[in-house]
Amino acid sequence: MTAKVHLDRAHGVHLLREMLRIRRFEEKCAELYQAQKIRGFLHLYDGQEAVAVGVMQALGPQDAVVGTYREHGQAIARGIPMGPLMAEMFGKVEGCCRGRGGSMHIFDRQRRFIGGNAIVGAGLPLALGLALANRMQGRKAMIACFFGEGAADEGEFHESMNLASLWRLPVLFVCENNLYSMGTPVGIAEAETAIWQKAAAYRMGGEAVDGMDPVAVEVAARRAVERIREDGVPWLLECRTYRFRAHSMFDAQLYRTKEEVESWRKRDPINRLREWLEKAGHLHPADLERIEADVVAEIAEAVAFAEAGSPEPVEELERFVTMDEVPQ
Amino acid sequence: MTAKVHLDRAHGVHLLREMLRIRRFEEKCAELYQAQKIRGFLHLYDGQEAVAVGVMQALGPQDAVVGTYREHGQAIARGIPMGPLMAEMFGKVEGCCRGRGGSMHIFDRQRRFIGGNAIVGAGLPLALGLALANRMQGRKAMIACFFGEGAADEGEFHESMNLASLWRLPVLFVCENNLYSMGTPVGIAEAETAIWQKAAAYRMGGEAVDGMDPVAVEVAARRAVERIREDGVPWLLECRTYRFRAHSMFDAQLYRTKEEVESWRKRDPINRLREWLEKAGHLHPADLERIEADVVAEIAEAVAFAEAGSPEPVEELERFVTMDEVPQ
Amino acid sequence: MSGVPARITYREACRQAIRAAILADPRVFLMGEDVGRYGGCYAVTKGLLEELGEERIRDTPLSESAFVGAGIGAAMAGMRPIVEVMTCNFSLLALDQIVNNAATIPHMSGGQFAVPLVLRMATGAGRQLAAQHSHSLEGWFAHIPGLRILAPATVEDARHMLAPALADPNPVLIFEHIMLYNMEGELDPAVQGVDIAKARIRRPGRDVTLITYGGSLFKTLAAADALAVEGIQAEVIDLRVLRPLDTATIIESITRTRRVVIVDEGWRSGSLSAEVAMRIVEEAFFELDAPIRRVCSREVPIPYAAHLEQAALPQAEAIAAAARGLVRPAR
Amino acid sequence: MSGVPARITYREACRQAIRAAILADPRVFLMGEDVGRYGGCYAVTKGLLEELGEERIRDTPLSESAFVGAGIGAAMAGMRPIVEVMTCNFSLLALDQIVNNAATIPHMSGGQFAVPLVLRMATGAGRQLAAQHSHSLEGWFAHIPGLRILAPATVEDARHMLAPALADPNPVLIFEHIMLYNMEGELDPAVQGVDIAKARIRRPGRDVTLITYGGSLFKTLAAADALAVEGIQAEVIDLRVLRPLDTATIIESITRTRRVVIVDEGWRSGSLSAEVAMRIVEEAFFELDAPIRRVCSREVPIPYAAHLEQAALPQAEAIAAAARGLVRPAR
Ligand SMILES: Cc1ncc(C[n+]2csc(CCOP(=O)(O)OP(=O)(O)O)c2C)c(N)n1
Ligand SMILES: Cc1ncc(C[n+]2csc(CCOP(=O)(O)OP(=O)(O)O)c2C)c(N)n1
Ligand SMILES: [Mg+2]
Ligand SMILES: [Mg+2]
Repeated sequence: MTAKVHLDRAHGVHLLREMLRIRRFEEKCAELYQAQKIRGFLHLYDGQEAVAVGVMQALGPQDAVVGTYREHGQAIARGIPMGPLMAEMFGKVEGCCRGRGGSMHIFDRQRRFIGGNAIVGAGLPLALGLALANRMQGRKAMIACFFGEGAADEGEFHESMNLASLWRLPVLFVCENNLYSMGTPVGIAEAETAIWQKAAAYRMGGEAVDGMDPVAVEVAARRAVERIREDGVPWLLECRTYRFRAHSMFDAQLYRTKEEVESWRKRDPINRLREWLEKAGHLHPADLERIEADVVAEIAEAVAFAEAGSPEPVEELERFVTMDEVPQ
Repeated sequence: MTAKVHLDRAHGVHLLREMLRIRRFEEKCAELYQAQKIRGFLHLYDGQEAVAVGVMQALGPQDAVVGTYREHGQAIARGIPMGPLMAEMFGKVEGCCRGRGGSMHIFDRQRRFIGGNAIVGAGLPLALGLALANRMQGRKAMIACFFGEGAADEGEFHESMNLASLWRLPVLFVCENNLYSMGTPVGIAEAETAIWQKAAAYRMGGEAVDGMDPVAVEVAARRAVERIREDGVPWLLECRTYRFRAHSMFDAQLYRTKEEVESWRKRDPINRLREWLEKAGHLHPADLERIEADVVAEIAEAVAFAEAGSPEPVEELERFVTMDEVPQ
Repeated sequence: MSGVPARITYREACRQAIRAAILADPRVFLMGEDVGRYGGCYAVTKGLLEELGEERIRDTPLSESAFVGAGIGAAMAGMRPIVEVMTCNFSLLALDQIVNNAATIPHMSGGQFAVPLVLRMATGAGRQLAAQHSHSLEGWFAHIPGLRILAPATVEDARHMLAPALADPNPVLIFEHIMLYNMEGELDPAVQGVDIAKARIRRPGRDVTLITYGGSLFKTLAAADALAVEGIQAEVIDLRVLRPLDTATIIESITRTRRVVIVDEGWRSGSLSAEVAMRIVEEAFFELDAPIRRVCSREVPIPYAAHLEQAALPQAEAIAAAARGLVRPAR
Repeated sequence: MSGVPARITYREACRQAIRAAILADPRVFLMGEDVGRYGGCYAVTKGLLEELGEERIRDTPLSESAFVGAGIGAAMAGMRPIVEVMTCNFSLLALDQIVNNAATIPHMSGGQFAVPLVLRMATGAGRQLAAQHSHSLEGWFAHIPGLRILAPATVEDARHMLAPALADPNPVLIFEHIMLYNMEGELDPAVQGVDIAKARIRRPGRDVTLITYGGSLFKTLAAADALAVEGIQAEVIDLRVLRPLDTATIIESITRTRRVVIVDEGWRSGSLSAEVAMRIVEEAFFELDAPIRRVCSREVPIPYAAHLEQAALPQAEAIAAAARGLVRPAR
């Protein structure tokens, strides 16, 4: 663990609990996918929990988050309640998007979670605009914009990094480098595989951090956010991480070995933090049991909420294709 | 002048003549535009001649060139005869593209001049494919791909640089940095204004060169081409240059001062090379007169050719919308 | 504002509209390529940077996808951006943002977010700008649910469509035809606004309905003049709004004239003209006394040479001939 | 090759087509996102990298514009690339290259260059992939001059359309509907090729013509089955080629049945169905005994929830109802 931060018991346990909430939630999602309660594309965050949990510690409620299609972790860490999240994946009207978006399109206006976006890279320009609006309206808030290392191949990455730096937009770009875009290793897709180094081409600051360590991520994110709030300039934070599971539920994982996955599992952010807390005397078996039980209960409640939900009436299919007014 | 190259009389005079051919040709174009013989958008190369002329010295007939919409200079330096070029701008069927493309769309299959492209940045992906085809078909040729510094803002620049480096495609990327994209100064459009430095983000080599000096450009281009031919990897050459005239014929040039233009005119590549040749005793007044007379005659012939040309029959309007066969 | 009708250009009308919108609402700003220092590709925004400053008039890099996407984001966060994509030819580079973000987010988010964005762009051919700079894509964009598509053809619409477009909670695309910028027209100071919902009958008639929009309006009116000389009274409808289509105005006219020609600068196959025709077939088939005719662009990349370019575009003569063929069939 | 018809999936037919094309011609190669190591987003190209190697099966970065443009360049320089854009939803990022380069260069260069490129992409909805992953853009692309647009609906077309597409000197876009990949069908070894010019009558009938293509073919055939039970003999036309449209086959059918329903998964307004209808109106207006009907997608971003998604798409019942309404009108 990073030495720099004073990791007290409460905070350490909080981080662990947050990661566990994501992990267990998604385990349940995978189960429910097999049971065909959840359909469509489902991209699990399994292994990457430290990134979302670490980054979110640095944000305030006034800030906003732009997510990817692998965003359950981002959404839960941001505080979106599991009930509406699960109901969304069940396609129920009680879902946070009325069941219209599903797993890839989580939006939560209240918590300033501006999507879930299923087009790789397409969230970056949105983040610019959100940040610009903050600046023009005199709000001191900033935007955390998540994307995979695959998104760095896209032209929109380049255009967005340049514009953000040029216009000094308060955006924290969080690249979750999990080494693969679907089945393509980063070295097959990018000439420069150290994503954070691309920041220099835009005179932007950036750094890479161990994305399997929530404390390291938190420290780096806090440092970046401080800088962004002070100087009003963007920052690129590359979090080196790994997804333990398949890209989506339709992936035979022909492109990597079981050994590779196993070796990364040894760095499981949850286990590492748990062990550290245990060693430091911050976590006793009973604590962990209680946390696990809480999480199981929370998820059970979310599933029950989703199950009890109802389908949106078909008559409402065309509602919101165009809006009658701008929601405030 | 750069000391590195042995600039003998013949070569020096050749460079001068090539630049003069471009300069005088375009002066005539401007005149013919006023006379409404040429219409549409007309982007003059005035001031940038050293770039095209310098780069072309390094290419062989087996190589190919991808141009911009400011490509008269690139086309003439590549050896496209002035007659069909002028006829193209007159909209005559004797034009190199039957009068269909006009100033912005010069193509010449025989000389491997693969367009004239009026979408900023859109030529870069084409260059990748041309280079890939060469490699896959075992041809040792390379591609010189021209673009303005404004094109470096576009996502296609990023995607193309990455792919070229990743796949080791033999492309010489020639950025003509003339400090403006239309009326937008480079510092208003790019966070990093040293374009060549962006190459590092793709683990590609690159350098900047004085684009007002044909010899410096030639030396740099030769060096780059040698490297590309040997290692089969791309290279980014930024040529720092300036356009003396307006962006197009519809530009009041509100965005820069007369003084700025004047100060750059002092670095006119033609004058500088002429003075150097004169000082070195390589060029006598009579020589220059003869060259100028030759050029005037060549242009007069081109104009006469264009004037004498005929419009493409309207019945042929739909010819080549789809091709009946692949030209060999 | 004086009470005397002013004679101004379409360009000036666009400029006044932008200026007024920015002065009226602190949430409104303009961004796009060369809208500031250069004064706008077609000189529409000349002087606005000097008057309104860099915060409200923003020159962007050549990054169509990023600044259109930024406009969407800013709109979601409470601003009212006017984003200029210099010409519709370059909008292809921003299409993902327009189709996959602007047009889907309100519905997909279950109504949590609106995208009150205005996208302006020049469209059309006629200046010998050749294949890559002469597209007419407004009809194509009209296929996308969630967007409103406007085609101001008159100085009045150029002046007044922007305000209701900005007031619309949805993304609105405004297509300005490049051949109209220099056109002069009267601006009646009594008219303080226009709707962005309805088509307008620009010339009444009883023998045949000519339906068009944007740059083709004046060619169509010229055709109607020519037809009048021959004793054929053509009614001319200016669609104005290409999505959602004002089918009612069309059908009402057709039930009177029973004959219709649709004029559209888009390439014939799959152009908006087909949709207009199909609406008529669906809703007023038995009112028709003759097949529907259309006059569109030829299906070619628009060539540079003037005579070929003109041959590729709809012309008044062809419009008149099509109408004549319906009213006085040869057989 | 045995003489016995093989029963294979549409996916396998696509795979065989690609494999055969690459083995047959050294100029052919495949590139796209995850076509190699991953085996293709819909598993179409599984095993091809191992068999054919990295030169011929190229995994690309997520750079749609660059690798589609590279395909265009390679085609101009003598190769015959098959470029896979994983799904048509992402083709919006490459649209500039397709429309402004691939579709214009042959004409604009005065015939100096051809672009013998094949672009494959998945299309359509039905798998609950929500708004950004459920577009049907084939009809939209059919607006662009210079392109040929194919929509293989059968295993035979999936297997055999690729070869003539590669032999075509022009850019050909092939749209494979995501709901078809798992479908099984007979592949008759006696059939060694298909044309990419003509529509096909998949079921003859005399009372009404149902026109469709791609993923909607089987819904339409199901509707025809249902109608047959009621004594209505519907003829079903599979367009197969969306550009250029085979109008002759359509008109010939209509002159016999005098009634027509068009089924199209595109959003209703401005969908290909409108163009097909307009062709009929232009060429066979007086042959029609009833208005033309169409069954299209509802004009909404396709929602995730299964019941809403299905409500948004054309269904066999609605198709049958539309046909019934024409043959046995209520009035
Ligand atoms: C523009 C675009 N191209 C392709 C896809 C298909 N696709 C979905 S996820 C994905 C991989 C993205 O990789 P990365 O950005 O590294 O994110 P990760 O999945 O690793 O979290 C691809 C290619 C897409 N959704 N959007
Ligand atoms: C994609 C695109 N956006 C905008 C334009 C309009 N435009 C034409 S030239 C130009 C400036 C390009 O600047 P640069 O690349 O530096 O080339 P230069 O004109 O200086 O030679 C612009 C914005 C275009 N042609 N294509
Ligand atoms: Mg990844
Ligand atoms: Mg420039």
